[in-house]
Amino acid sequence: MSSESLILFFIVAVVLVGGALIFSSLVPAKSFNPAKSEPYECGIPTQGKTWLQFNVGYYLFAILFLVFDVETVFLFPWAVIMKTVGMAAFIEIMIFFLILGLGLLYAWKKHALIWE
Amino acid sequence: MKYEDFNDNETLELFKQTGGNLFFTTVDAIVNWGRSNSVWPLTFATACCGIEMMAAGASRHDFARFGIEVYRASPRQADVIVVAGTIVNKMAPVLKRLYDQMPEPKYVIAMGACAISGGPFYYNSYHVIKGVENVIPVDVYIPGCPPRPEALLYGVMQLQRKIQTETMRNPRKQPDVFADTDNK
Amino acid sequence: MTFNIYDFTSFNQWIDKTLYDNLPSFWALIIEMTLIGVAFLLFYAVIGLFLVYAERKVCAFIQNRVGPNRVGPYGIFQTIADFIKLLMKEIIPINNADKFLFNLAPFIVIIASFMAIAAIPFGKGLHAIDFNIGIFYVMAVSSLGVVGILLAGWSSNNKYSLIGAMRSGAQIVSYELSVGLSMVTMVILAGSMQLSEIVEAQRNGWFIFTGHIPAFIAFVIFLIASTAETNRGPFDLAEAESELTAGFHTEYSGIKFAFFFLAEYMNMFIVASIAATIFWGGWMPLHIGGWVGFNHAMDFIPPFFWYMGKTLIVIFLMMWFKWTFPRLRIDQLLKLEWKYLLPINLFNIILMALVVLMGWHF
Amino acid sequence: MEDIIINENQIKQEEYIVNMGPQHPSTHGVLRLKISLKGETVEHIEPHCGYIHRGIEKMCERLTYQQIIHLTDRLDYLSAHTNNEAVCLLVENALQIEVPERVKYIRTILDELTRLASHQLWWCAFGMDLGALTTYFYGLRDRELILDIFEETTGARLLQSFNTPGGLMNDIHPNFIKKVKEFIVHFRKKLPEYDELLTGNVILRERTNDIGLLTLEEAISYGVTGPSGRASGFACDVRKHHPYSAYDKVDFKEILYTKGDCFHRYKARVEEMWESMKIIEQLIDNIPEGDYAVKMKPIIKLPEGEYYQRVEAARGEFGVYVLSTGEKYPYRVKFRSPNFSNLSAINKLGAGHKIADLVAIGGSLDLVIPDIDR
Amino acid sequence: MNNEQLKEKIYSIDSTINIVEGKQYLELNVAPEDLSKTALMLKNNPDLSFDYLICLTGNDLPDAYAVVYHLESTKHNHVVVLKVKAANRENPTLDTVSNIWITADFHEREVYDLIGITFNNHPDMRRIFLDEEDWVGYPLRKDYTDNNIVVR
Amino acid sequence: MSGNQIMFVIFSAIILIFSILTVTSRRILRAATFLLIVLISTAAMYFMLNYQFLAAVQLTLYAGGIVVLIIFSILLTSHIDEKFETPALMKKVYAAIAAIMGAVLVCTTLLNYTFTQGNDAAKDVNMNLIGNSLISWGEQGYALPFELISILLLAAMIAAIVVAKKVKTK
Amino acid sequence: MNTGIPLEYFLITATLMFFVGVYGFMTRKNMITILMSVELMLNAVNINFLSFNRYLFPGQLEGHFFALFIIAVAAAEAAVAIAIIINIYRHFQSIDVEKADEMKY
Amino acid sequence: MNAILNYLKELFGGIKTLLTGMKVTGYYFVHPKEIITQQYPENRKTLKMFDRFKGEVTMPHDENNQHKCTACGICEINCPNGSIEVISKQVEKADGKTKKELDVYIYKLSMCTFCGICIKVCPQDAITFSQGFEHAVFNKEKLIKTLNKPGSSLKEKVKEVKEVIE
Ligand code: SF4
Ligand code: SF4
Ligand code: SF4
Repeated sequence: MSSESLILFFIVAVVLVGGALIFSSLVPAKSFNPAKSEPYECGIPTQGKTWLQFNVGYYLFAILFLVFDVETVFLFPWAVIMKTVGMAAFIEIMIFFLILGLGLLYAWKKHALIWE
Repeated sequence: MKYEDFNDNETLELFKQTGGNLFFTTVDAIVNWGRSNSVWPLTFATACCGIEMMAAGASRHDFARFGIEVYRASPRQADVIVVAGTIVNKMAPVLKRLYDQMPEPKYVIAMGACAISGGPFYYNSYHVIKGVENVIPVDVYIPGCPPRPEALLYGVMQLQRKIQTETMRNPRKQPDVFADTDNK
Repeated sequence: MTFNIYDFTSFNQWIDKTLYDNLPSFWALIIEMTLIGVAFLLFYAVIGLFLVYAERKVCAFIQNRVGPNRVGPYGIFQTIADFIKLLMKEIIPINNADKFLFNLAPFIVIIASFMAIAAIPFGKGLHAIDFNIGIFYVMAVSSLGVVGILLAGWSSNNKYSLIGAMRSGAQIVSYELSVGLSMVTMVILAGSMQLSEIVEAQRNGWFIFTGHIPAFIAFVIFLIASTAETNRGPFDLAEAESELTAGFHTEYSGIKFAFFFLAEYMNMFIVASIAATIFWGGWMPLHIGGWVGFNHAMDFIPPFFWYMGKTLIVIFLMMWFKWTFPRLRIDQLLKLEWKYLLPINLFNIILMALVVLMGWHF
Repeated sequence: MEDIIINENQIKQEEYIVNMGPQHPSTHGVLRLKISLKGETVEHIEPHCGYIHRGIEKMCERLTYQQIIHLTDRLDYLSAHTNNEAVCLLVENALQIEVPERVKYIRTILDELTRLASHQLWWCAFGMDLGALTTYFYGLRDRELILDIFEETTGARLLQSFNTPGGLMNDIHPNFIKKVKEFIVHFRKKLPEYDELLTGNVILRERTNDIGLLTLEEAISYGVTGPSGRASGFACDVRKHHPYSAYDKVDFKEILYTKGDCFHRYKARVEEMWESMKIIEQLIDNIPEGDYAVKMKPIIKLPEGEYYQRVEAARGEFGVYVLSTGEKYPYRVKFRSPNFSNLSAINKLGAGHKIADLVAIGGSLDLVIPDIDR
Repeated sequence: MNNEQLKEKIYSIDSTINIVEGKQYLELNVAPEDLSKTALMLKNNPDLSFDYLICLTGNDLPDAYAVVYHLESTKHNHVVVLKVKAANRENPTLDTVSNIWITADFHEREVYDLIGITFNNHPDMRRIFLDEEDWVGYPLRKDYTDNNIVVR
Repeated sequence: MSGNQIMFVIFSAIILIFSILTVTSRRILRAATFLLIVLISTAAMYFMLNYQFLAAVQLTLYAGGIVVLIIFSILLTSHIDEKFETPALMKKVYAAIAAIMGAVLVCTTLLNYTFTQGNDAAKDVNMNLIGNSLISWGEQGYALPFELISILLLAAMIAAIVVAKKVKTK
Repeated sequence: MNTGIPLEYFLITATLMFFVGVYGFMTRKNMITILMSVELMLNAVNINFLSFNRYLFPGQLEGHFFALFIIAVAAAEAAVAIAIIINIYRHFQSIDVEKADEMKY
Repeated sequence: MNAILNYLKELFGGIKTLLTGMKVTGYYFVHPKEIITQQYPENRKTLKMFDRFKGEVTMPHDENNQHKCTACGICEINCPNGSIEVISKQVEKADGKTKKELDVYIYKLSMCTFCGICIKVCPQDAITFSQGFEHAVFNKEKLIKTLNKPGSSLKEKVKEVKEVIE
């Protein structure tokens, strides 16, 4: 009962959460006025586009995250067998880390790790 | 607090009649219980009264006992707008807009002389709104300059009483007087 | 073993068996999972509401006040009132917002947290699904929540939302790494990713004790990183009230907002349970070597309470953080992650590997 | 090589404008800051005031001097007592009335209590701006004690209107001295807690160090006074340089820092709380006996001419300018509000920082908006 | 420096300035066209160095619109009052001093807003309190009328 | 139909429908969201094939990593009001023909070919097995690619940083 | 576990998915959407690998590992691709492939 | 090496300051007796305002329903924001003289700023501050109060005293 059950679990969640959403979009009282659906900006009509100007920081971190995420994924199986395999696993992971550490070091030196 | 201990019960009775509690049901009772015990205020304060509102939220008086401590900065999630302070001509459209952007059911508490009538700025002032009910409909008036925190709590209890006279689908009968606002 | 009385495996098997005997397997499964799903959802809601209440009380006590006390005894029905109110609140449609995504976002957030809870062992045999990749599954599923936040921020067509979403996006993904890596550290020690096995492996001592230094470092990192990952103060930049009003959920009203609200608390619950499970032995009672009587006494406390107790302690820690510290700025936040936590974490993994290799752990 | 020349200036960059305020938790009222952003960096801040412009100066032209008092309360409501003392001093100086020593002492004590209360509130708000929500409760908790003292003597918690030309509305309450002493003892224990909770905190330091720098020259030129100015080294304490009431009789230190960043502005205020307590301690035991007011004519008319009176309010130099034509109403009243000048520096302070820093800067300036807008 | 010495000092620099001994401070009356020059002198002369503009007030006097500057020297701790009357009653203008004391930037905007004196060369001459688009008139002028005002 | 089959049908339907939506949606963020749904369903497929580790990897890396990155870049580069114009009809037709032709071709080939079901004992793909394979050399060992991945990641990281930081030196 | 579903079903789903990706690759103009189409194709391939592995060589893990590495490589590829796309965007304020032809760097 | 040392020093120094902060909040968490909350509606019985508390302006009446106000209007003139309206009437006295007497004393609670000037200037001490603060209402009209009770009259004694002085 693992895979299918998970999926069923998911469906139940979707149905119940959706039910609550539909209920509350139908039942409660409503009113309408022109200002209501406009975006909120401290009570002042919004000026210009709702669009963040380009900001390097955000996506650079996202990229770094992705890279390290891959690493984490590969570490998990290794971690499981580390205890049983011992030395060989340790050495391999040291190599792995060494290479990635280089990357981190590079990023550090390039100031990619600080926010612009 | 007992019913008799409150003032202005006459108006409350009036609400009970006009507020449509003809179809007052258990569901309504539950919903009103929920609504009246969870009035989240909008973070909105313009002047001195705001300080007393802050004091009401602080440890000594502790707004939170009523379940009202959740000050929401966004009108989308607020239930009550406590107009704490003077509203001037330039601010009125902003206030109106904030009020408009709140979801139903929404309530307004006019806190302090300024919000009720312009208070100290009623005469001779060229830029002060003479009472917020010219801008948005008000549910409860709390006089004082500034009202003590307890007075605010009392006002909130009055509001709770008012909420309990409402029906679920039709929380507010908006009187026509309030319909047109001339931002004055 | 005294565990037997509190062993839910047999109970689960019993349900399993009755259902499978009487119905075709597929339907049995569906019914079983629906039951479990509904039960979990209820549990989810109750925990969520309870946590909101607990948070209010905790901060009230920290702040020399009493907190909600007028709705029900000690105000315990406060959050229920809140929930009813939010359910009965109007949902505001936003102009120019991408309606589909706008509605989808709370779904993603809440379902991600709901799916993660499925794998958490509340007691022996008391979990919906026991994967052999348990911990990794939790990490994988909870990493989806960030998508919901990003969508919410973008589709609201609001500047604050967008900035808030970007911030919390960058924050969550960054700290997810540290959460993952500190989990890796503990997996090394446990030799398994299955949550039930991890708990079982702590029968003779919780990992935080057996793994001493590296385990402790991992715990601290986990605590910090998971606080950040759940967007809680002092890392609540996304909804930093003083800057961005309400961050990515600025435009959400009524029940949709409640979903975000609930998901935040549930995420907190999930990370706290993971912390309790992998560091504090999950539902394992506290045993001290040699003290037989003491150990027996401990065994009599049901595992579920052990589990909940530990989780609540971790949650309390997180609340304590929130109500003590000022909020970090976004660059400090990222600096903390990338310059402190991540390198320390990598180093810690090697340390842990070394400890395991040399058999220095207990 | 010409096809390589692409610089970012050629690309038309749309200006990204975000409003902070008028309804915004961190502007402490209804200030509106229009912020041009580049990424998350603030390029330019344009403060928009007037969301609580009540025309008090105009109203004063139709009020007698006694009646003006209750409006000055409502300018900077956190230093209400100090503000209406300025008007009273102005009237007294103009009419060359010497108020009894007792009045001077009481006024000074109340001034300092006001300052303490105001700084406590600032501390809560500052902590809250930076996300340390608990400070809000601790600060207000201690402030309630001061408000109790106020209320017992003056009958109001916030806007006391206790000064009147020629003295005070009432004598101090018999409990006053005892309560003030108790408060000082209590607060001397609590103030170190503020430091432990916030001042020492590494996050706060990181967030405030080198943020919003203001040099001495700039501070003077912008007219940034009060603790904010003194954090830049601007010796602008009116109490010290142009003493009024009983300030010439007490010994206190003018807190001066040099760097002028948010942290020093923070420090200056916390230190000022200590100094205020010292001043109160020096005075509280020696309040001379005497009347609480001199007898004034029911209708006060100032001789023709111009008058200016400055006092040190909690946020800086508060001034009243009165142009009198000898009538019972002033011809023109102008309030020099400290916040107005302090606000003018906000673009200088905030440009080039992050939005989050702006909150810290705003908090460290301790703006009270109705005082700006009048 | 007390007022006497200060007076002499200023005379020694510029004898054309009309100095009046006021109620509290020395009052310097200058013609509008001399304003910038005098202000600059007051700021830059090392013996005067009035570097701190305490307060800038616009007045609607019966004969003219006037501006009063309260100046202090942080170095020498003396104060003078600078007074100038705008020449034109219909369309009063004055030179800005915001290039000398930056704080004048906001104060002058306030004066413009409420009294209606325009300052030449001011970097940003807009209303500061009242609504730029909607508001007509200058409320602090004595002849200002408005239907909203309830006179008592 | 057994539960498995139902589920398979559901998920393949979801995959196909949302893949089509992904490539035809005119709003870019919606396309990304549809892609996310496709990826999650794919993960579900993996679950059905009992490759749980891989399913979780799919969720973490694809759904939680790549899609997040894509969404980030969308947030940075496009505006909520933006909609793509529909591609030219001819282009669509050509592309559709090409795709359908390809699909038909491959499908017929697939259906005509009889796969010989492997009959060696199914291995339980548990974590120990994966871990061991990942660090062992030689037959059934993937230590080399494992290390190569680290180099690949290093290269990707450096490349990304170099590219991203380039404009700074204006 | 996988009783009842013939291998072909998986393969056909994967194939269709692949060609939907191809369609997207050909019609889309925005670089990010092109990248998304590529991801679709990679996913289809992964499904193939895994189902082959599961059905035809259940005793081995080649397919599994291949899929694993494909995902890893896809991640690296996406990272670099997005870095490039964003860089292009910063220079030209557009990420339209057709416009990119005119862009000189 | 130095860099690493600094790095560690920074790290642990930072952690220490954080712990100091947590100590403070933790202290209050485990000391519920520090709670200072006054539970307002529950403590209504015991809640007492300070005797100078300015709650609302009232006009005390004695047991004969008599007040001290002579309707001189000084308070009305002195109130800075016009919260008081004294309406007087001419009453024919027994001795044939007409005398000004208080008809209605209107007090607008909604506008009063509690400055206390009216009370200070009143030559008769006819008005005082009461301590009530529970004024919140649903209807604004309820905030405009008439202070003199119906049928009340001027306290004779005061009149006499005044006449003596004159
Ligand atoms: S009512 Fe009084 S205290 Fe309240 S805002 Fe107005 S003036 Fe200030
Ligand atoms: S209350 Fe006093 S001042 Fe007012 S009218 Fe009566 S007697 Fe005169
Ligand atoms: S207290 Fe002040 S405002 Fe109130 S009625 Fe008396 S004079 Fe008027």
